[in-house]
Order: sequence, then C-alpha cells, then structure tokens
Amino acid sequence: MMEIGLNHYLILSTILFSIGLIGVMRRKNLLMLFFATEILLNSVNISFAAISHYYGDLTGQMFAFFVIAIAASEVAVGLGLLIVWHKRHNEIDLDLMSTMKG
Amino acid sequence: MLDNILSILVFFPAVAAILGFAVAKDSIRAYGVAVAFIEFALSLLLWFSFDSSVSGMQFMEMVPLVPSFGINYILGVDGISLFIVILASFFTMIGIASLGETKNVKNMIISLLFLQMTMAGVFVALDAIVFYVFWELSLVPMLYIIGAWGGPLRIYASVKFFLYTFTGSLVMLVGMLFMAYFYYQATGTWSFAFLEWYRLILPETFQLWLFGAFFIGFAIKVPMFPFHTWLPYAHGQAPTIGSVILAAILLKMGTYAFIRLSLPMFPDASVFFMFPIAIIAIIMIIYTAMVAYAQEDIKQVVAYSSISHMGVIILGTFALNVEGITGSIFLMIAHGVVSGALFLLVGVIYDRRHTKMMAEFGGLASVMPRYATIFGIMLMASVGLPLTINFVGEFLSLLGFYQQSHILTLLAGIAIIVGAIYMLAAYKKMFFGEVTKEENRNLPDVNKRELVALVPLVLITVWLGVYPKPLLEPISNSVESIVQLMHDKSISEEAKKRIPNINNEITIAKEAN
Amino acid sequence: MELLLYTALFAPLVGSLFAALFGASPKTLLTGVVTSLLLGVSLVASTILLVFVISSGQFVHVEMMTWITAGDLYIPFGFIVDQISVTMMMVVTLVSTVVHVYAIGYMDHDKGFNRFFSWLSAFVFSMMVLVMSDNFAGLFIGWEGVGLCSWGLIGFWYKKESATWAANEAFIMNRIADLGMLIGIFLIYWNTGTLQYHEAFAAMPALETATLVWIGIFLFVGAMGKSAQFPLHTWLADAMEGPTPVSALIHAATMVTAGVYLVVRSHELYALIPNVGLFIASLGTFVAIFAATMALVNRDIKRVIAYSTLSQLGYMFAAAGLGAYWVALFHLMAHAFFKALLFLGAGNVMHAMSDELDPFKMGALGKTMKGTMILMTLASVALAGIFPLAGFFSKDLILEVAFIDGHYIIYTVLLLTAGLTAFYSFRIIALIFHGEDRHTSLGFHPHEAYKFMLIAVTPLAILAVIAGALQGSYYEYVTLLLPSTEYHIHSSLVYWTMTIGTQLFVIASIIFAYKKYMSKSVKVPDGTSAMEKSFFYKLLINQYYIPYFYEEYLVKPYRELSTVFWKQVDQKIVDATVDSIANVIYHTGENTRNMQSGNLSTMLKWMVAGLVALLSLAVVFGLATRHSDEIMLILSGLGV
Amino acid sequence: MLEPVNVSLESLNLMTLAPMLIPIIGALLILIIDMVKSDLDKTLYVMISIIFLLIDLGAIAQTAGIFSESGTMMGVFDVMLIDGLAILAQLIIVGASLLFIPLALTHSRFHEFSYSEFFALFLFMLGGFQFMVATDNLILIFVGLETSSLALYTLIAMHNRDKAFEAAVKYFTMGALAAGFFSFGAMVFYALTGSIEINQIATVLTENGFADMGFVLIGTTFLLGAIGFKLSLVPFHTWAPDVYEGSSAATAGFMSIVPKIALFVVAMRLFEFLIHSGVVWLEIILYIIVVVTMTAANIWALVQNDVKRMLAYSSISHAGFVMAAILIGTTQSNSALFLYWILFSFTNLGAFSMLWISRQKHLPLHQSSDHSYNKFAGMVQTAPVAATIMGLFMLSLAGLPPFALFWGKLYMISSAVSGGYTVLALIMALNSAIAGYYYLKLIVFMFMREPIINKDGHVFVSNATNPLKTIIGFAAVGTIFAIVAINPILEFVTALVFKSGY
Repeated sequence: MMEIGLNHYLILSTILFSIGLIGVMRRKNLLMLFFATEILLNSVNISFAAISHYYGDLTGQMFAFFVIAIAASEVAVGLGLLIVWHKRHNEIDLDLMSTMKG
Repeated sequence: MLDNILSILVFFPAVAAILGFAVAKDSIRAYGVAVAFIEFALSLLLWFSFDSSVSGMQFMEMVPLVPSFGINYILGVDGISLFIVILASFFTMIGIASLGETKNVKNMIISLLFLQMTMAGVFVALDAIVFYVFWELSLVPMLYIIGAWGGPLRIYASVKFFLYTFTGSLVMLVGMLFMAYFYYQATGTWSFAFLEWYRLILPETFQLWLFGAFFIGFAIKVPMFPFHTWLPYAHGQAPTIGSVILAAILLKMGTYAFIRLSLPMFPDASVFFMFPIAIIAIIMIIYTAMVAYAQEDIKQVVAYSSISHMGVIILGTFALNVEGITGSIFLMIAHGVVSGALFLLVGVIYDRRHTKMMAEFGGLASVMPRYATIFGIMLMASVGLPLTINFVGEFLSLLGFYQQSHILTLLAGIAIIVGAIYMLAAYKKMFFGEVTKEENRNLPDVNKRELVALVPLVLITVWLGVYPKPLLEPISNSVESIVQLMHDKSISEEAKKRIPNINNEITIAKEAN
Repeated sequence: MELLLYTALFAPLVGSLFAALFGASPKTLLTGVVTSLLLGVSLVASTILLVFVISSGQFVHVEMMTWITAGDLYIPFGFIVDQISVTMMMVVTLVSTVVHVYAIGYMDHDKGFNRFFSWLSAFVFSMMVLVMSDNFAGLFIGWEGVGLCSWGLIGFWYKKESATWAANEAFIMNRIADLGMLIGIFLIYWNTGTLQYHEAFAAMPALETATLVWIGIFLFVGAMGKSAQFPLHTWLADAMEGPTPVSALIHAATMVTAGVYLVVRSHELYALIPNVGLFIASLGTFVAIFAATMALVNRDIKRVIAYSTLSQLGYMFAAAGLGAYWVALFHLMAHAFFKALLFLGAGNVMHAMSDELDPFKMGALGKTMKGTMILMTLASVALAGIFPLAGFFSKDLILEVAFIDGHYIIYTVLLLTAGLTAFYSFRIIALIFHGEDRHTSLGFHPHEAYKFMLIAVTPLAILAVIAGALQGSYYEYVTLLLPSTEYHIHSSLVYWTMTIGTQLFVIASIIFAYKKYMSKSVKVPDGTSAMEKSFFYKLLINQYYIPYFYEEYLVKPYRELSTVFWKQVDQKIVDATVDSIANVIYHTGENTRNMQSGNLSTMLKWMVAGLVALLSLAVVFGLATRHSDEIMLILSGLGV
Repeated sequence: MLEPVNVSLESLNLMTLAPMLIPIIGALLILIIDMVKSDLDKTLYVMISIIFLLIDLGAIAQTAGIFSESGTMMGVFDVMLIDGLAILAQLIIVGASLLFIPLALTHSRFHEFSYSEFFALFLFMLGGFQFMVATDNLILIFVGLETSSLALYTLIAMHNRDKAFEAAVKYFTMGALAAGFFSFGAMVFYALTGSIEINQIATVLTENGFADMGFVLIGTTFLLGAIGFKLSLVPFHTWAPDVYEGSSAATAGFMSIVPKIALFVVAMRLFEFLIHSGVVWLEIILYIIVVVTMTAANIWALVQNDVKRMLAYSSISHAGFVMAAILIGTTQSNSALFLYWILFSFTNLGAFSMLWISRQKHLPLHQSSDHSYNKFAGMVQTAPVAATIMGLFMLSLAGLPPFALFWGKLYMISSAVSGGYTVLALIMALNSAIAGYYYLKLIVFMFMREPIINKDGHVFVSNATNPLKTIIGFAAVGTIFAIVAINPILEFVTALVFKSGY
C-alpha cells in the first residue's frame, strides 16, 4: 500500500484546476460557470494545505483560509449579479449576454 | 525688451490669439491685421538690432524647464534663422490682410496667430525638445485650417498631412533621445541644447543611424521624393491662406532643420549621404517638374513647382560649402516669397471664378492686365530669371554643388529648363489666346486688398534680386561658422576633403595678399 | 565719363519704365516719342564714349555696387566700355533708335502701342547690360534679360496661338543653351575663383587644357542658343511671328549676335584652345550654307530674311572660330545695319500688303513703293557683298581669312553660300518689286509707308553703303584689344583673281535670280509645278524636317511622359504605397475586431488560451535553454 | 503550556497601516450614517468621502516623511511594507479618487449615487488598492486585489443599466478566473520557496540559483495571467472594452487609472527581481506582450465608432506602453512609469469627464450608443469651448507636445533608449503615430464636420455642474501647463523610486 506524498496532492489539485478551467471554458450556464470558478479556487486550497503541512508552517493554510473567505464573498457578489440579471431577462445563458462587441 | 525679444516674438501672437476670442466677429479682421503688423514690426526690430558681423547666436535666452532631464527653454537667432522668422511674420501679416470672405473668419484668424507662434518658435528654438514642441504644434492649426476651410477632399488631405508628418517627426524624436543619451554617456549630464550637441563628436556609424532618423522627419516635412505625396493634396485642398503659409514657411522647417541639426551634428554622415540625397534632389527637381507640367489645375502646378524648388534647396544644402548653403538658405526665403505670391495669385482668380482648372481660363491677359503683369513677374521669378530673388538662390545653390559633382549639377541645372517649360505652358494656357469662356469676359482686375498683399511681394522680389547683400552677408557669416565647425568635427578623410576649411582658406588668402 | 556710361546704360530703362506706366492704358504717342528720345540720348552718350575710347585708347570701367557675395564669391554690378563693348553699344543704340522711330509709325494702329515700347526699351537695356558688363554674371543677366524681352515681343500679339507658341519655344530653347552657359560660368568660378573678365582670363593660361576646352564648349553652347546655331536654330524662323521692328532689332541686328559677342569677348580663352575654335568655325560654316539653302525656296519674306540672318551669323562664327575676331565683329556691325534695313523694308511691304508675306502674291510693287524698293535693294546688294558696299568688305574678308588659314573646305562652302545669298536675296526683291503685278487681282491696294519711317531708316542705308570704308580705321582701334592679325594674300595675283572671281560669281547668281523671277510666267505656286514636287524642294520647304522631328520625338514624348509620371507613377505607385500602408493597418483592425465577440465564454477562452500559450512558451524556453547562446544572439539583435 | 503572546505596539508600527485604515473607517462611517438616517443627499456622502480622502492623503504624506528619513519600513508582523513605490502609488490612487468622487455631483440624477453604499464601496475599494501596493505579501496582495475588485464589480453594476450588468457579470467572471490564476501562481511559488513574501521568494530563489526553472516559469505564468488581466494586457484584455462601455463614463475613467497603477506596482515588485536575476523567458514574454498590447489595441481602437469604446482600447494600449517600463526595469523607466501615469490620470480623467458631462440620462432613439462619433460632429459650432477642451485632451493623449502626456511618452521612450531597447523605442514611437489617427478622428468630427445629430450644443454639457466644470478645468489646466510641473514631479518620483531600490 503506497504512501501518499506531496506530489499526489499537487497532482490532484492540478487535475482539479484543469477541470475548473475546462468548466470555465465550456459552461454556458452562468451558475455552472461560478461553480467552475469555485473548483479552481478550492483546487488551489488543497495544494496550499498540503504544502504548508509539508513545510510545517501555517502560512499556506492561512492562505487557504483567505482563499475560502474570498471565494465565499465572490459567490455572494456573483449570485447577486446573477439574480438581478435573471430578474431582468429571466434567463442566465451566456450567449445571450453579448450586446457589446467589436 | 531686446533681451527677450525672441520670447516676445514667439508668444505675443499666442497671447493675442487668446485675447482674440473676446473680440467681436465683425472686427476680428482688423484685430488680426493689427496683431500681425505688430509682430512684423517686432521682427523688423529684431533685424535692425541684429549684428550682421557676428556669426554666432544672438539674443540668446535660457530658462531651465526640466533641469533634471536637461530640457531647457533656449532661444537664439543667427543669420540662418533670422530672415525666415521675418518672412514668417511677414506672411502672416499679408496673409491676414488679404484674407478674402471666409466663414467663421474668427477661428481662422485665431488659428493663424497660433500658427505664427509655432513658426516663430521652430526657427528660434535652440533646444531639441523646445524645437520639437513647436515643430509638432505647428501641425495643429494647419490641420484645422485645411480641414475646416478646405475643398471637398479636405478631411482626407488634412489627416494625411498630419499623420504623415507626425509619424516622421516621431522617428526624429527617437533620434533626438538617442542624441541626448549619447551626450549623457559622454558628459554624464542630460542635455538637449543644440549648441551642446554641436560639441559632441560621434563615431561614424552612430552618425549614420542618427542622420537616418532625423532624415525621415525632415524629408517628410520638406517634402522630399518619395515622401512628397501629402503635399499636392494639402495644397490642392487647403484654402489660399493655408497654401500660402504652408508653402512659404512650413516647408522651410525641414530644410532649415537639415542645416541647423543634421549638418553640424553629423558631418561625416552628411558627406556619406551627400550623393544619395543629391540624386533624390535631382529626381525631385526633374520628376516633379514634369508632373507639374502635366497638371490641369493651376494650384497643383504651383504645388509641384514648390517641390521642384525644394529640390534645389536640398541640393544647395548638401553642397556642404559656404556658397551652396548660403544659396539654399537664401532660396528658402526666395521660394517663400515667390511661391507664397503665386498661391495668393491663384487665390485671386479662384475667388472670382471658383475654379482652378486652367482649361476654364484663357485670354485673361486682355481682361485682367494688372493681374497678368504681376503673375508674369512672379512667374519669371519662379523660373529664376536674373535680378529676381529666386535667381540668386538657385545660382548659388547650383554653383555650390558644382564643386562636389559636375555631372549631377548639370542634371540639376535642367531645373531652369523644365521650370520654364511648365510655368510658361501654364501662363500661356491661362493668359494668352482669345477669351473663350463667357464668364471670363468681364472679370474685375485685382482689387485694392489684393494689391496690398501682392505689391510688397513684387517689390521684395525685385529688390532682393537686385540687392541681396543685406541678407547674404549675415547668412554667409553664420554659414561660414557652421561649415568650419563641420570641417573641424569631421572624422573621415572623405569628409575632411569634401568640407572646405574656411580658416585656412582665409589664411591662404591673407598670405596671397 | 562714368556719368555718360550710366546715361547710355539706364536711359533705355527709364524709357521702358515710363512706357510701362501707361502699359494698360490706350495708345499715347507720348510713350513712343519719349522712349525714342531717351534712346537718342543713349546713342549720343555711346557716341561720345566711342570717341573717347578711340581718341584715348583707354577703357571706362566702373563698379556700381555689389550684387552677390557669399563665401569667396564676389559679383559686383561692374561695367566696362572698351573697344569691343563700345562697338556693340554703337550698333545697339543706333539700330534701336532707328527701330523705335520706325516703330512709332509701324505700330501706329496697334492697341498695345505703349506696352510695345516698354518691352522694346527694356530689351535695349538688357542688351546694353549684356555688352557692357565686366563679368560673366552680369553678362548672364543681360543674356536672360534679352531672352525675356524677346519672349515678350515675339508673343506680343498674345492672342495669336502661333505667336505665343513661338515665344515659348524661343524662351525654352534659349534656356537649354543658358544651362550650358551657366555650367561654363561655374567652371570658370571654381577654376579661377572669379567671374571678372580680366581676372578670369588672366588666370586661364595656368589651367590645364582639358578644363579650358570644357569651359570653351559650355560657353559656346550658350552662344549657340542665342545665335540660333544648329541644332537650336528653329526658334529664330518661328520668332518672325513678332512685329517686324522686333525682328529687325532683336532677331537681326542685336540679340542674335550676342553669341558672336560672347566668343569675341572671350577670345583670350578661345585663343588657348584652337581645336574648339575650329569646331566653332566648321559649325558656323555649316549653318551658313544650311540656312541659305532653306532660304532658297521659302515663301515668307520675313522667314527668308531670318534664314539669311542665320547664315550670316554662320559667317561670323566662322570668322571668330578661325581667330579673326575683329573680322567677326566687323561683319557683325555691318550686318546689323543692312539686315535691319532689310527687315524694316520688309515691314513696309507687309504694311502695304496688309500683313501678306508671300512674295508670289506681290510683284511690281516697285511702282507704288519706290523708296522702300531702293532701300531694300540697297540692303540686298550690301548683303550680297557687292563692291563697294559694306558686305563686300566684311564678308569677303571672312572668305580670305578662311583661304589664308588654309581651310579650303570652309572657304569653298562659304563662297558657295555667298552665291546662294545673292540668289535668294534678289529672288525676293524680284518677286516683290518687279515682274508682273500679281497683287491687285488678289485685292491688295499697297501704299508707301509714312515718310518719316523712310527717313528714319536712311541712317542705316547710309551706313550700309559706307560702313566698308571704315574698315581701316576700325581695324586700327579695335585691334588694341583683339589679336591684330592682318590678312593679306601674299601674291597679289591670287588676291585679285579671288576677289574678282567672287564678285563675278555673286553677280551671276543675282542675274540668274532676276531672270528666273521677273519673267511673266511667275505665278502663285499651287503645289502643281514639277519643282514643288521634287524631293529637294520638299526637304527645304520643310526645313529639313527638323521642326517636325522636334515635335514628334522631343515635345510629344515629354508631354506624354509627364502625364505618365503624374497619373501612373505619382498617384498609382508613390501615393498608393503610402495609403496602402494606412489601409493595411486599418483593415487588420476591421478584420480582427471580431475577436471581441462580446460573448463571455469566448473571452474566457481567450484568457485560458493566453495562459496556455504562455505555458507552452515556458516549455519551449525550457528546451531553448540548451541553445541559450544562439538565443541571446538573436535577442541582442532585438536590443533586449 | 503556552506562553502569553505579547507584542509591543512599537513593533507593530501601526503608522504603516494608517493609510489603508482611514478609507475603511470612512466607509464604515458612511454605512452607519445611512443606518441612522437613510436617504440623505449624495452631496453629504461625497463630502465625507472627500474629507476622508484628504485625511488619507495626509497620512500618506506622514508615511512619506518617515520613509524619507528611515527608508523602507515594515510593520504589523512585517506584512505591511512602506517604500517609495507604495507611497507614490497611494498618492496617485487617492489623488485620482479625489478627482473622481465629485463626478458624482452631476446635473441629472443617476441611480447609483443615490445609494450611500456606492460611496462606502468606493472607499473599501480604495482601501483594498492601498493594501495591494503597500505590501509584498502575496496573501495581502490577493486580499487587497479581491476586496477592490469585488467592490468595483458592484460599483459597475450599480449603474443600473442592462449594459452595466452585462459588463459587471463579464468583469466578475473573468475576475474570478484571474483570482484562480493568482492563487495558483502564489501556490507554485509557495511550493518552491515555502514563503509567500516576494522578497523572501526572491532571496530563496537566487540562493538556489533558480534550480527548478520550469516551476518558476509556471508560477510566473499564472501570476502574469492574473496581473495581465487586471492591467488588460492582450490577450487578457477582452473584458476592458465591454466593461468600459457598460459602466458610466466616470467609473470607466476611474478604472482606466487607479486599479492599473496598483497592479503596476505589484507587477514591478514581482517581475523586477525575476528579470534582473536573468529569467530571459520573462523578458521575451513581456517584450511580446508589451508590443502586442500596444499595437493590437491601437489597431482595434482605429475601427471603433463609439468614443468611449475607443478610449477603452486606447487605455489598453497606454497600459501596454507603460508595461514597457517594467520590461526595461531601470530606475529611469520605473520613474517614467509613475510620471507617465500621473500625467495620464490627468488627461484621461479629463477626457472621460468630458464624456460624462455629455451623457444623456436616456438614450435618444436614433442614437446607437452613448458617445458615438456622430454625436460629436460639428461640436465646435454648437459648443466651442467644450469642443476645444475635448480636442485638447485628445491631442494630449496622442502625445502631442507640449501637452501633459507628451512628457510622459518622452521620458518613457528615452528610458527605453537608454535601456538599450532601440527597436522597442521605435515601436513605441510608431504606435503613438497610429494612435494619432483615432484621436484625430474625434477632432475631425468635432471641428471639421457639420452637425449630424445634435444641432444645439446643450447636449454636450447637459450634465455639467460647477464641481464637474471645476474638475475638467483642473484637468485641462494640468494638461496644458504640465511642463511647469514636470521637473518637481520627476525629481520627487525619481528620488522615491531610487530610494526604494528599483
């Protein structure tokens, strides 16, 4: 039974990050898009936690905490915007959101 | 007063222009004339208090602007710039005086006054940045004048004029910054002052590059072939006054800059590029003269003829000897007077017939004899007949370059033939023959206001043609010092050979006597 | 003396300016009178100067003021009156005074009366400057000045297309020559360091021959233009479009001889380069016969006289080229008198025939215009060179010169030309004044010119007769300045045979001309007669097709090339390139602006794409580090 | 048995914290006031914010004083870092905000300003920016960045128009992505060095001589992505035009200045050491990005038909232009950056305010967008003064001497020249030439065309009130007479930059 080392965590977080990226690119639904960004941020948290454990100092975890906090507030703002948008257009499809271009 | 007469000369029109906003529309013309006249008087005062025997700068002023970056407000005038400054103020004056009926004349006059400031500034600035400031600033009023009062294509023409010259001068700016940087490396202090830069001796390769950078800026301004195509549009579209100022003064900025910057700063490069540039100049002379011959619009004829004459000026400049450079400077003034007058004359007929097509005219000599006479005189001046102002310049320029190359001068000399061809052809088309068009039958001859503008020009044309000494002397003095500087600075053997050494010539002469 | 000099010089200018004041206003006799009087003054002044120069043998030299100074170049307005210039001054002032007075009558009914006199006096002034200047630059002033005035006077009737065309042609052709002259001047300056005659010529012997040859050639090119030597001769015939007095003054007596004057003036130069001299002589000889042949058939009085002028100029150059400068000058003077006379006579005829110029349409005018007939015949005799008239002394002298110097070809050709000259001169005399009356049928009612016009020209007539007698004394004083080469044929036998032979030959051709053209059979040619069909006739009447050649192969191509340059090169190439640069930039914008689709997910994709791109670049760099040094090389090129 | 933690206040060195706290306190105060008594007039809030900004300015001046004596100083457990850059950046931030806030006092009432939250958020945002610039701790930078961004999104949204919301959403989403990049980048560096303080990172990396370059590059890439997004460098710029167009002209003007300077400082702190310690890759990348950003943005600006959008692209290109300073990375270039930005803030704020005062509350039917070029056609005839001033700002932006921005360009290009980046210098110069065209386009419309839409000039000043006029006048004067201020500014800036070792 193999030992789970730092690299595994890092790889995991990288994979998650890529998933997040793909989500960000593919999703047409605004809500889903926000989820994808959350994945991005949290994937980073994993590695932060892992690394800080590896180095044995708390800075990384502090960073992780801050990231969480920020993610939360982002969601708040994001959802706020989303709701207003939905109120006005009652749809949250990205492709319909392109009045400005060029 | 005299200590900073130059500043007054530069900023008086600007201040007057700002005050001009308050002047009522119907009396703005008088105001403009008054201001321009005072300006002209000031420039004359400058001339009278100018010491012709001194070759160096006079009435120097110096105010630090950005000492930490070596930018200072330095003004000064010598024989080279003096007369162009006077010419500028003179043309602004008669330009405003002869201004015909124009819509919102107020804006026109105000922008003319601002233009006057920039023109005066360019020619008296002795700091690269100050020079550049005025150089660029001069574009704005011109842009407005062409764009707002011009012909059908005015916007295209004005924007082309602006962007073309703007691009060129930006390259020049980079060149200036390099120059300043080299100076910084050499001395450890930043400086943009011309007189400081003169002392800097650069290795030849640097000279070549910098010369190139400056060349682009100047060549577009002059304009030299093949950068000349903005000019016909600008002239073709601009209102009379615009063309007059453009041809008389703005084009001279380029050639003046060659003499003020390129030559003394890069003597070796100047020698290196002498023949290429001479060839360009010859192309300008012959090619544009032929193009002028093909024109159907009299204004275009004059426009192209300016390019052709600028070719001679360039040639004289790159003769790199006193005769040639003096000649080219004199020719700048001469060409200013003559082409300015020609554009005014075209304006006269345009005001009457609202067309510039030569085919529309014919037989005007019998309808407007005075007009025909003045036009004839100016035409002969532009053809370079002796005892007219142009001849002195062309003669000296060609004479000067003959020392450098016989065959090229022979080619350039074709100027006097082709020039005659297109000018006489145009004159024939317009003035000779029977009056064909009905509407030409009773055109009024030149009126008082137009005479006010034209007669002085005729007088100057003849006066300076017969007695150019008062101009030639100071010019030649200053030129001698520049040529000497070039000779002393030059590194390469070639340059030493090409650029005459005045001092020892003088000594030789002394020994001879 | 100085005062006299200035009077002689500036009196015409004053006259011209005075007349110019009335330029635009209708005819006032005043202008004519005043200008003529002022010229009279100038004539008197010149005469006094002449006397002074002869008696004292000194020069009058003044320097009025500086003109151009730059660097080492110093050109003053300096004037000199020496044997050469004073001769010219006499010729100029005399002929022009006569012409002025004559013109008062001739231009009587012309609207541009005042303008005419303004131009004419202006011309005299420029001519005076030309001959009196003491340096090449001053010479050039006059040179161009006369060109300008001739432009104004040829094109005097500016409503006539042909006149204005001829004017421009004359001006431009002269400009071509002037370029040569200018180059000559430059050469002189850069080699001798001055443009003053005496200094320059003094310095010349020191220069190597090649330079001198070039100087000589270029100056002569200038001379060719003014004196209408081949191939720049076409303008002279066309210049006949101008009023006849103008032809008499400018295109016979004075301006066209400026070239000869220049060569004579720079004799010290040409003395150093005999080869060039010989070339000049040969060209002169060629032109002499070339022009004479064209005169044979021409059907325009004035053109005939113009061609004869051309051929006489050829004589002068022949003489000058062979180093007989004083002979050239002498012939110049003599020729001025009788040729002007001839022209003025022709002017009378024109008036009488209301500007009809075809002699075939005249005939038997002698009855109505006796005075004119006498004058013109006199002039023609002088021109033909019959003893004892002026032509004999001046022209035969040239023949002798050629003979003595052993240039037998030149001699023969010139001799031949003398015969031709006699023939064509009397051809027109015969056609005009004798034979059948052909004009009344054509509805012409000729009348004699004003008396005072006839009287005015008598001085010329007198001089045409007696000028020859002056030869001896003239030789005396002019050779103080010019090389005094006596021309005496050693054996008197040869001399007499030659002289008499020449005379007989000439007389023979005169008689032939009379016989041919006084006969009843002469009628207005209609292009049917065998002669008119002949090749030579066509060749000659078309002036050897030279004008045609110029028109087809020089003027037209120039015009077309100009248009090409403008439409194709300037607009389609030079300007288009500039605009295309701008357009390329602008269109790149137009085409790529869709990158900004405004769609959020596209934007996000762009961001990620950017990131990925950077990452891949990072990988590339990782690989590139292996070849780091080359990379650095490239970067240093970028200035990084 | 834990020891009692005791920290002496001196060691905290709270002075370093003061400038950020002041606006935050202000924000809280505003919220409280609103709670106590709602629907007060906006003027009150405007004045309160101005007061606090002034105090803030004072505090910064204080720190500046201390800095000039004792040099760079750390504080609050060495999280805060006050050096020249921080001071300069804060000065610009606060100064620009001082000019911006009064723009709320428009003639016609706009939705957003009636909320007190607007001002509160505004002050929070400032606090965020100040945190960003005054630390070299990645966490704090991140926090500052996000605080400010989130506040900014909301401000944009508050403009309360469809386009505004669209803009906010776009900006927000991409911002979230950027945040992801940032944190990931930070993580990588943390993994490499076990520290999240830039100078720590620098020392560690240099000690081990950039052993695992690959990872450094990856980390840099991600950070570059995040910063590039905020600085709107191509290809992370896509949000800029839309957001500028969507948000009110005033906000747009603000966005074009304040956030960017903050990010520039961060970029400077982060990239300088990398470049100087010979990460050639970064140099190349920056070179490319700078050139592309300048040129592409210019080219796109050429083809815009809405002035505001054009200005958006133009400020992108300006950002690219200034980014060159970080690439060059000499003292001269870094001070050029600040000089340029100070002058730019004048001009750009002026330009946007001109748009702002010509903003109609409701879009006329025949008008596609707020500030189409056609709207300005023939302006000189109907509103000459306004037209002249607008033209002035355009010329200044085009870098025409002697107006403000010219001197910035001059010094910047000069720094490129002295830095040995000849080609770059030329590219910069030529780009200004291209830029000339679209600034000229507006001038052409204003001065050379006949009026198309607006026959009466009132439209162009419909929003103008004395405060706005004052600000515009201020900007105009600053633009024209910049030359007199150049020398002091330059000396001040250079001194600070040099003293903080950049």
